[in-house]
Amino acid sequence: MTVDWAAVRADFPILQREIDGRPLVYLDSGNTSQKPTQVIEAMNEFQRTSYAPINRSAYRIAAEATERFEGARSAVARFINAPSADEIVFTKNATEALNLIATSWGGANLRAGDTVLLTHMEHHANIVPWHMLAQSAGIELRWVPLTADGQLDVGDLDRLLDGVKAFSFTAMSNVLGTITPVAMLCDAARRAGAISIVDACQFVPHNVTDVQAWGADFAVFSSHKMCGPSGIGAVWGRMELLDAMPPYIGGGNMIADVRLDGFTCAPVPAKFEAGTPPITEAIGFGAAVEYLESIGMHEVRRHEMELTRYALDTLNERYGDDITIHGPDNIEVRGGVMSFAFRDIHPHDISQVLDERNVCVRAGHHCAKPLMRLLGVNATARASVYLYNDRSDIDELADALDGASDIFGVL
Amino acid sequence: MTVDWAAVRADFPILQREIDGRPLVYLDSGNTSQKPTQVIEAMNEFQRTSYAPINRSAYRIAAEATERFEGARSAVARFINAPSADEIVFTKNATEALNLIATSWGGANLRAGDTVLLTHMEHHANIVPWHMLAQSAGIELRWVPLTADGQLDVGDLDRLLDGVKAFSFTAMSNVLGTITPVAMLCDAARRAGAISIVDACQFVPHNVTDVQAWGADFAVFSSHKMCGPSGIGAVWGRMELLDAMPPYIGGGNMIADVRLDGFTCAPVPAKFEAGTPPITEAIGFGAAVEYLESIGMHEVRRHEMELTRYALDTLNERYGDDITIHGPDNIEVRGGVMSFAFRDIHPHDISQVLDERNVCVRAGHHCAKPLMRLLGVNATARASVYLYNDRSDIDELADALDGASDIFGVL
Amino acid sequence: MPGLEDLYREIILDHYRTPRNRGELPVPPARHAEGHNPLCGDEITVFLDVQQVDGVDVVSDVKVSGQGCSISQSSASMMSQAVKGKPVAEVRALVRKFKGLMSIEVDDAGAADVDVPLGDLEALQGVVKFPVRIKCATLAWNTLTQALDS
Amino acid sequence: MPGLEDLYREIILDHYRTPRNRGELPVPPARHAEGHNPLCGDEITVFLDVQQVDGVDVVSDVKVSGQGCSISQSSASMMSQAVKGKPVAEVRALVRKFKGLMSIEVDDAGAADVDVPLGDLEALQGVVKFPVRIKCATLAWNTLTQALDS
Ligand SMILES: Cc1ncc(COP(=O)(O)O)c(C=O)c1O
Ligand SMILES: Cc1ncc(COP(=O)(O)O)c(C=O)c1O
Repeated sequence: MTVDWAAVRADFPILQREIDGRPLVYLDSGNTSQKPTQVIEAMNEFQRTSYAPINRSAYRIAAEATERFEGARSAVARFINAPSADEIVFTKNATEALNLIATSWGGANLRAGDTVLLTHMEHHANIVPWHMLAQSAGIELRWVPLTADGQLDVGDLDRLLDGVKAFSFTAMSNVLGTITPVAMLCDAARRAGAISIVDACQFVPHNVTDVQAWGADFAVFSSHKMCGPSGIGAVWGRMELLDAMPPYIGGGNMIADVRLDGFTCAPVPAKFEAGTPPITEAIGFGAAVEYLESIGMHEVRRHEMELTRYALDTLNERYGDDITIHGPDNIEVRGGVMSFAFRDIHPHDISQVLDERNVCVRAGHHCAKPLMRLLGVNATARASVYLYNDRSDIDELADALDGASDIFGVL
Repeated sequence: MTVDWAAVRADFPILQREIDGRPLVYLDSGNTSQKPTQVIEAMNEFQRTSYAPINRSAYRIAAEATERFEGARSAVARFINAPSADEIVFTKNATEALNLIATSWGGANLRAGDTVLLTHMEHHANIVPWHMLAQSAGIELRWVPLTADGQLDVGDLDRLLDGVKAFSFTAMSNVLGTITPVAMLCDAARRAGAISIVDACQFVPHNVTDVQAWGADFAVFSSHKMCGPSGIGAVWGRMELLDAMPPYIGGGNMIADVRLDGFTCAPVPAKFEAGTPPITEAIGFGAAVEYLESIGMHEVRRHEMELTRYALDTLNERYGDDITIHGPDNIEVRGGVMSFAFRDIHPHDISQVLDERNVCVRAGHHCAKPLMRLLGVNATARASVYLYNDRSDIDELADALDGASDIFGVL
Repeated sequence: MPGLEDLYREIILDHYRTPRNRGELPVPPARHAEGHNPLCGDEITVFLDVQQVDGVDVVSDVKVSGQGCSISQSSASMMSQAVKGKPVAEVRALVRKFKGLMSIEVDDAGAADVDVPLGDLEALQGVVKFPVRIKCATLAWNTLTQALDS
Repeated sequence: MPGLEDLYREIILDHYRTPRNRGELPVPPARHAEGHNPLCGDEITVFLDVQQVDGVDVVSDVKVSGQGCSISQSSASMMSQAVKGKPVAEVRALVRKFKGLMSIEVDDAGAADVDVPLGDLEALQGVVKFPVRIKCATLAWNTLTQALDS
């Protein structure tokens, strides 16, 4: 199958927007992605004709809305090859998803002195919840180090995993672009008697995901990074684990019964979905998954590999020693996230100058301060691509960097 | 000012939908409200032309989106007369808002044996988080009883408040419609040395709200019940309290710094808004608040009082002893939520029969099982009105109830 | 849209108005289980006396208590009629058969075809057209299974 | 749209390239405070020597360390120049005045009009047209205030 990538690009209305007569060059999808008409319209139409409460009311429009909401859950489950839709818990974002796991699974299964293994390339969302558990429950953290080219250094993994109860790691770094060997890591964790938690936020939007092939215990991701709306994310977890976990947020929908002196929980996934869920957002999330499936995730990945190769080559050829692109050069083990340092110019200034030509890149610590310290920087500039980008975006980026040289060249 | 209520009704596209040739009679706004074109279009337009990350990126479309996001926060603050927009924390719904308060404020300020006062008319969202705190921290719960007509029985309030650390109560019951004397309750709490937490979920959408006039410490509400999108709610809290509270969910955006061995928090409200927030939903929430302001909350309340009076009279006159409408009859102290029992017919069957004529009412325990037990029922049918309803909706409800008599009349 | 007459068949209303086998059994010797339908607040308790007859476990008595809507109550009443006096194995087959009638996937696919007569229960077929009510119809049956397993 | 030349004035780039008063002071006797800009990861530390001269508290020395973008670094450099040797009361007035320049509301409204010359700092005026960068420009000033209050 060949995909008409120009048609894909045309699905995203914002990319037709011009500012000061120039088109938008959106290279910040690692932060949050744009939305195709198919998703925007699904939400629009739903709110205009079909919005209704979920799970609680018996009349038809409520039953229909519930069916569509649960249909979205099934679509999301299918997208990551989860064994059952009931193993998908909707959260507000991936951050809540990781907190849910740390608080509920961690709170029930970890005691003072127990160890959780993380890596040096984790996002704050996969660090701070564990720090909070360290404060409240006295758990200890260990860290998998990195190789010089920004991959996980797994040479000592078995020793690091020794005595560990949970190994929580990213499937793809939001700073380095590194894709980690998830199945191998899950396997090592299992052999060590630890559960594995995969932060798949950066991976799921860009790759074929198969949580069963991974052999993982939990995985989390966010709709807004994968063409879906903000306001919704997901935990996938093995039913056996979810079933045994205490609730996280308490309230309506997550209960079987409430008395003055206590309560009992509803079955998974309701147990973890207290209160009115993100209804319209679930419809949008489902539409996003269907949109991506209609293109094919193998194709998306191939497109991004091609574009990433082009970007690495273009920038390196054009700027040589003036540019340092972090992370591995081998696109087999990296996604389309490119953090770079350019001529000692502060990333914030780079972003400002690029913005003059509508080139949108993120400048900052990317919610990965421990990794920034390891790289010896306060911040990087980061360009990240998605299915709607093409070579012209990379060329614009490269051209716009010249503007930064013009202003700051004599540093 | 006189409002053109027919024009208001026309703002809601779903109310133009017909099923089997009959219009929708939506009487389930106490559950979740419909959305006007103004809100749907604001979200649509935002996603088509302006969607961008919040707080993290420096380029223009991100700066613009951030400004609009913060503008929504200001609009919400203004709507409830909060002293500062920084005192508004966006959550995923009111349930998360109450959990945030119970976990963060309660976790830091309550010890085993400390008492929290609730009422017999609370929603599960204002019960279960406290039960969870009872389990984890050993706090105790006390309950304000109700009068025969479904108001809070405050005769013994000072004694009930004796030694209490927090008083968490609804401003309006989602079952009985009862509006509680919030300012008086906050005052009594303060005199007893307790903080007051107002579950304003059912109140804010329908009334002029002034948290400062209330003298409350916290208030929570949900966008989806007030013409806004699902997926977003809010905590308002006094800065002094929010400032002293530990974080709730950990991750990006809520930190000032993260190291391998710990983290420090960002200032309020960021401290409580970990991860990518509900961006499009905040835009919609802001639009909803502006929509309601454009009509005027005094007018909305007047319209609903008039409609509620009409509904109570119509149903009572038509069905006499065959119908029991719970809650106070005096519309000065009740909103447009009407739970009723009809001729011993099970609420679920009532809802089913009403649905035959597209009359949408909720049947169930309304996430208020303790109150159901007090009323001596498992469930009620509940009709609830909002600004887009009119007398024809009430007439349809009354007519449709005849259908239930036809089928179940000989019980 | 399916009409209400598909749902509220006369035989269903009859079981609703005059439920069979209502009440409780002393526990023990009887076993029992409670079921909730969080949607509508319905609660049901199923009491079972299981006795060995000629080396076979038989549901010698069954009683149902609790409150609910017409569908859950009539389904419970019909269920009690259908299982009383039946061998446990046959009761389990009937549960699978009934779930098949409700379009619910049963673990071992073939089971739904087992030749157990549904009798009055056929009247509940119309419920399938009202998916929200399927949970009402199956409440008693799930609770029955729980009681059997307990 | 405002052009980059409004932001990156020559004098700003000059302070960025050759920052004044860079370094640290021994603490104590000096006091210091750290500031973060979570948006861009910038970190700044301001060191202050405050001494009594003729019964008046005077900022006798100031040093700035840390990393940051052109705007935060040049603002810090200009700030250090502007406050060095000034009485604390005047420094506080200057902070208010500078925040006024950045369109930030100051608690006592009149304060922004206090007659303190801004000098080179006027060059930062262009930052107001780039609201995201206001936090960069004010970082050093907020940190200065923290150090004064400490
Ligand atoms: C690797 C990784 N993990 C977690 C997150 C947090 O996701 P969210 O902000 O949607 O909660 C992100 C995105 O910011 C990320 O890139
Ligand atoms: C009084 C009351 N409190 C809390 C809630 C919970 O709100 P949400 O479902 O939006 O979290 C509701 C609505 O269901 C309610 O009516």
